[in-house]
Amino acid sequence: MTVTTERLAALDEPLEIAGRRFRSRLILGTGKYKDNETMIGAISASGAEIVTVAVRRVDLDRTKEEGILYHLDRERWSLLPNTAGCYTAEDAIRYAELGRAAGFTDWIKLEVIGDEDTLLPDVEGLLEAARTLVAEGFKVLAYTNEDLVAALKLEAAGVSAVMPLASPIGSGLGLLNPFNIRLIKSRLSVPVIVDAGVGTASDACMTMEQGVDGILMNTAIAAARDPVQMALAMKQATEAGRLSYLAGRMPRREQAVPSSPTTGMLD
Amino acid sequence: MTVTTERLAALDEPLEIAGRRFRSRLILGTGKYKDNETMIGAISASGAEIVTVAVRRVDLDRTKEEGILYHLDRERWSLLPNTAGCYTAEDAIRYAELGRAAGFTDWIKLEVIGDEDTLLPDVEGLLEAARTLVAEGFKVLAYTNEDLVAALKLEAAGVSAVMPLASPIGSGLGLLNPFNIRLIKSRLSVPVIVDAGVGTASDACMTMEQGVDGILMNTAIAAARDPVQMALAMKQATEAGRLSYLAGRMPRREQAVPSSPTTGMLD
Amino acid sequence: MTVTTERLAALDEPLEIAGRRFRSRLILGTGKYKDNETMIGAISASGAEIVTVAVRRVDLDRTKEEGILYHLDRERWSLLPNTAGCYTAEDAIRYAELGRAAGFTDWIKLEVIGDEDTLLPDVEGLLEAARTLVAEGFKVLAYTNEDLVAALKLEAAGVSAVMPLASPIGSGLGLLNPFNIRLIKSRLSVPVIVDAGVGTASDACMTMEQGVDGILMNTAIAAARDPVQMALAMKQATEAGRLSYLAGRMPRREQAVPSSPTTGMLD
Amino acid sequence: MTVTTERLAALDEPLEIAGRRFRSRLILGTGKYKDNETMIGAISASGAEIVTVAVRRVDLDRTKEEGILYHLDRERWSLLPNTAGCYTAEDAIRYAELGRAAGFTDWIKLEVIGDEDTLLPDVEGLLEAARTLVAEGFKVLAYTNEDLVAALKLEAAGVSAVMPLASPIGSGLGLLNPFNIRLIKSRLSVPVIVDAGVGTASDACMTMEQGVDGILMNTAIAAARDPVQMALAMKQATEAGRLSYLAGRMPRREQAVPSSPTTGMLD
Amino acid sequence: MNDTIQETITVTLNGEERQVPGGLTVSDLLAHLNLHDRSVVVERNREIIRRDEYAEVAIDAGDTIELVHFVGGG
Amino acid sequence: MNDTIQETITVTLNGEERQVPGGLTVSDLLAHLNLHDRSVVVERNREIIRRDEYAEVAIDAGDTIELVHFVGGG
Amino acid sequence: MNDTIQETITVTLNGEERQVPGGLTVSDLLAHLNLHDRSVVVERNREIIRRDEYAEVAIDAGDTIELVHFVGGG
Amino acid sequence: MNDTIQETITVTLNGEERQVPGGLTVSDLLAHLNLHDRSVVVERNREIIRRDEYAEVAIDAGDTIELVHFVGGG
Repeated sequence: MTVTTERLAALDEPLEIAGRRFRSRLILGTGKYKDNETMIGAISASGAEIVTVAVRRVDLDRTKEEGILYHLDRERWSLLPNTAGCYTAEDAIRYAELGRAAGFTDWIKLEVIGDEDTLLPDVEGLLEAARTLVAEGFKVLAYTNEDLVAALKLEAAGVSAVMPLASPIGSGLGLLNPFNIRLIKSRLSVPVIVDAGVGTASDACMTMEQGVDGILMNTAIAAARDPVQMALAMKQATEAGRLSYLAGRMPRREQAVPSSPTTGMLD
Repeated sequence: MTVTTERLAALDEPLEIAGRRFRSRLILGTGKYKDNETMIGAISASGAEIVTVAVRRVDLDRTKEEGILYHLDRERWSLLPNTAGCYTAEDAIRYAELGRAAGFTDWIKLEVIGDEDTLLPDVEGLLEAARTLVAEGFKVLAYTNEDLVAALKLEAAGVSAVMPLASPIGSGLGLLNPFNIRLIKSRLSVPVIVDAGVGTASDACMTMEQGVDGILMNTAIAAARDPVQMALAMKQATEAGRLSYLAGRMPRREQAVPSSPTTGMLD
Repeated sequence: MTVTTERLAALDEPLEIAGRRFRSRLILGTGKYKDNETMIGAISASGAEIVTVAVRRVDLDRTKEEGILYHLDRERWSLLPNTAGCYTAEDAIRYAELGRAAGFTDWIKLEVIGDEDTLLPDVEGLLEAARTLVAEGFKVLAYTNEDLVAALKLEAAGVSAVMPLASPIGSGLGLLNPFNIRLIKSRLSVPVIVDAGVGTASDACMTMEQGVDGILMNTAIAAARDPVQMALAMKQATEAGRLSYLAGRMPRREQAVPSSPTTGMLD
Repeated sequence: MTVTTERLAALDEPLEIAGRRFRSRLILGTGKYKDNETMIGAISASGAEIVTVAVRRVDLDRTKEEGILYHLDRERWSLLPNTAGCYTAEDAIRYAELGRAAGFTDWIKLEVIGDEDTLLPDVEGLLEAARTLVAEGFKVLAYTNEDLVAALKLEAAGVSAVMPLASPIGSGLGLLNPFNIRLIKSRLSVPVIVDAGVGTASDACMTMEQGVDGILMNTAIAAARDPVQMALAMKQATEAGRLSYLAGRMPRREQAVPSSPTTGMLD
Repeated sequence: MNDTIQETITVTLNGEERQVPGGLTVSDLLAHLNLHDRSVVVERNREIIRRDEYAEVAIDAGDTIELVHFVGGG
Repeated sequence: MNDTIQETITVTLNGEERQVPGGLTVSDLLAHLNLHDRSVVVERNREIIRRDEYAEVAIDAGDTIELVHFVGGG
Repeated sequence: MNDTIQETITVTLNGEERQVPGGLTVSDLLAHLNLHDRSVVVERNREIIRRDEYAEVAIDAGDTIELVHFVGGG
Repeated sequence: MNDTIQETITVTLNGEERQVPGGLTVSDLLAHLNLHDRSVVVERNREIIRRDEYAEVAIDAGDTIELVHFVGGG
């Protein structure tokens, strides 16, 4: 969309997940916006090509209320159904199958939550569900802990992307453990997409500088004072962090080094 | 230059220093590039409108070698001479006057260095020089410590901008003391531009999120593995941090908050 | 041993694990010391009452070389065998049973490692082994990730203590994720002992200030330039962090507050 | 006082300021305690040998109210009068002279404040006052910014100790800029004592690990929920940080290193 | 939906007991609920019904039916 | 303090105008204020009075006197 | 260890094939290895031998024996 | 620069003693050094020479001349 993004296309290879290629390294959630217009404005500003959706009951008493598909242009954005709210592998598998049955995609953002207060993942249940869903032919993008061993097992299970958290969902605490994220990225071949916890643009920028392949966020944009403006900030920050990672930062020095010549001074 | 920057113009007021207005909030140094072509490429990619230069003796034995003005399009970039390398108020004043005598500008980036190893400023000498130069009609942009009281005195002395450091010149250690920078910004009316120490894009993004008016950098770009690409990253990061500051980040929460509805779950 | 420790006894309740009470909140590993004399000196200086040991083959070719029990006064220190080096639940269970068969204790420091480079735990295997060993009557102290859900499951499995890591074994990177450690402590009833990663005294002090019940360390002392002196530092730091937690720190303020009266100034 | 402190005496040389030697590296303020009994209890628990006091008008209407000297055993604690509340060199000099005239000491904790909200020092005024007071024969302990050049000038002016802040007085924000503190310590010969901003025991421990000679604190103890207990924690933390610095910490490694042997495993 | 008189049957719809006409197919039910033009996924007694079966699969008394769709989520 | 009748004079004491008997020395003044047994530092018209001068230095009308001591401070 | 003449047998001891006299009990083996006075745990064919069985349990040809003890570890 | 024969004089140019023809103006000196087409600032005996004075100001023996310009710097 921006000249910069076009330049990016020249400077960076696309993000490839399950054989599909994307220019944007930002994936957006569609929850918690004050209205659909703001949601669409934010998604557009962010440049995201993939958006997540949740599977829920139709409200039979207000059938006028349309589902989110009524608002999302499916030519423009790829849907990524999630299993948010599932606390067992069995539930997550059921929601994944319902999401696939809608007929748009066999991709699933797999969440198996282990604790209501923190929404932190249950690694045991997650691995069980991932193995089953991969066997059923799903393309699984797995929301997980910043846990290297779990990440390696998810990759071995055949998931299409591993999505470790930066900090708890909706917390906005940012990247609490860059070391673990760097470690996970250094050991995996499938894309590593940091999911949850990013709170502000510098969090996104620093996260991309760890070398990860992308970021998935929702609350940081939806709960900003101006979501559309923050979405643009996040687009810029994600591109900046990626470019900075590719450009190769200067070495840190505890010693200062002048930027101006030390010779040619006057007497 | 990019659509984003045009959008920025709508979303943000320009940066105003000494009565002049700028769209870019990034000021670039011109030192330490491996060649002039890289320097020009980096400055162009960064979108900077102001570039700093140093005052040094002409090399009489290699008069073929041209000064930097031979390479810099003065229609495109405003020059900001510095007093780098000066260790006393007297020296700094002398260099400032030589810079002004070149006939391009009465702006001066004032440095009075107090220590050779760290290039940290000498607040006493800095205040003395600032008072004199303001009296001589210079527009003074003062490189200083992350020292609130020094910043307040510089403002009282009539400088056009206060430029506290993030960390030592050329160190790339990033924003060591965000608290002090936020404090200084909260108390001054003149522009606050963070000068020196930024090492990577996320440093620039986080620095702008403190609410400061701009950033001056040199080594982070010149010493990156790919300076032109890093310059673009810095442009994006600076815009992202500014936008993020204006958009208003989400509140931090130690408690998680779901992004998907908790109602409408299946039995 | 020191007056301070006696005062501590009055200020703090003892650490209780599996029905046994300890004054010291520091558990020491016995590996990697340059000689046994240094090891004994360090353990003595640390005030630790529990020390870990590993289960390994007797070296049949150097039967003069005695096992560690030859050096450790078992009246003075309780042994805690570990399952270090085990990569499956089955192996860990085998080592645990061998450790118990030595006839000193039914306590086991359970490690199920998932990755050779980082020695990070395999949560799946850890839970499986913990459930089996608890059923076999072991008192299990489980080395685990800073993973709340895994910690809750370990507690549900009946372990005697949950031991999340501060950072990888032997890395000395300190407490990378205080938030998760605080979170785990806030949700568990069994003792939470931070195991691995502490590198220096302030790491230990800060870790105890999160409210955890104790710390297990080895390399930070064994690999210090002066292990005995560092052991004393760690003792002091652990007591200091505990006391500080109990005493209740002052509130943080972004505003300064004078320590001297603002009244009674002269004209 | 404690066995540990006695061991410390063997492990560490005393702190020497202006030719006097002290065992404790902790200096305490006497302000803001809820009552004198708590103050005395806290000072005693801290092991401090030097305490600061302020110079203020006698309250003529309540002449029953005694000054602090009525409560402080001058055999046990050395007094260090301060110039808190002074905003000019002239005022600070006046208060210093009044403090000396009380007849107990020619030491002065020099503060020249530049801003009411933050109580941050005015480096210009500080240097002016320091030069005058040194010339008048005072032993000056100068409260200053974490500013290397100011510290070097204070040393050149002949002060007996340089006391950079960790963060603003009474803020409890801890050591905001360890880099600058380490830098200052590495360049000065006179004692470097970190003054103000320490909020909790781990702050004190980490501060001492930078290699500084001591810490001056007040609010962190007086405003703790249990000041006496926190005073003991601070004593322990200061000793721990000092010992840890002397013992030499282990190297940090991004790679894990096992604490148990990797050989002798079973088949 | 045939036009002969029908008695109503009770089914569990999205967790609530509801009366609906007897003899409905899934298609009939969606029409009955004004959801025929909506992309709704139907689960009957914990089994997902494929779209192309909507016209055949009958709703019986006592069935547990879940009608779900996509909503905003992260 | 001699016992002949004295008129009072006005001085500024710690910032407040006060009436005190005329002809007092610093020692007298401290006694008059019940501060004689206290370690108080005396500044008279911006000049510090040495302890050993308390008995000689007289307090005159219009003097500005500061009486200070140590209090708790950080 | 009885004193009649014995042929040697081959066992796997801590991962290595070794010749030991035939007809040894665990106690005999430990003595033979000069480990009788050491607190060593014995695993025979993946089964831990209780201390009080050392005198009865015989070592047979082809046995896999592990002799372990505690060493320094974290 | 007039064409009559000139003796050379010694000046300190950017810190080094140099022989230059006598009777030069600043303009002459710059031309002599091939700097006439360059934006160079001239300081003579610690005083900056304004551009419009280049043609008048003469260079005398013993002068200390600094010729400076802008270079890359941060």
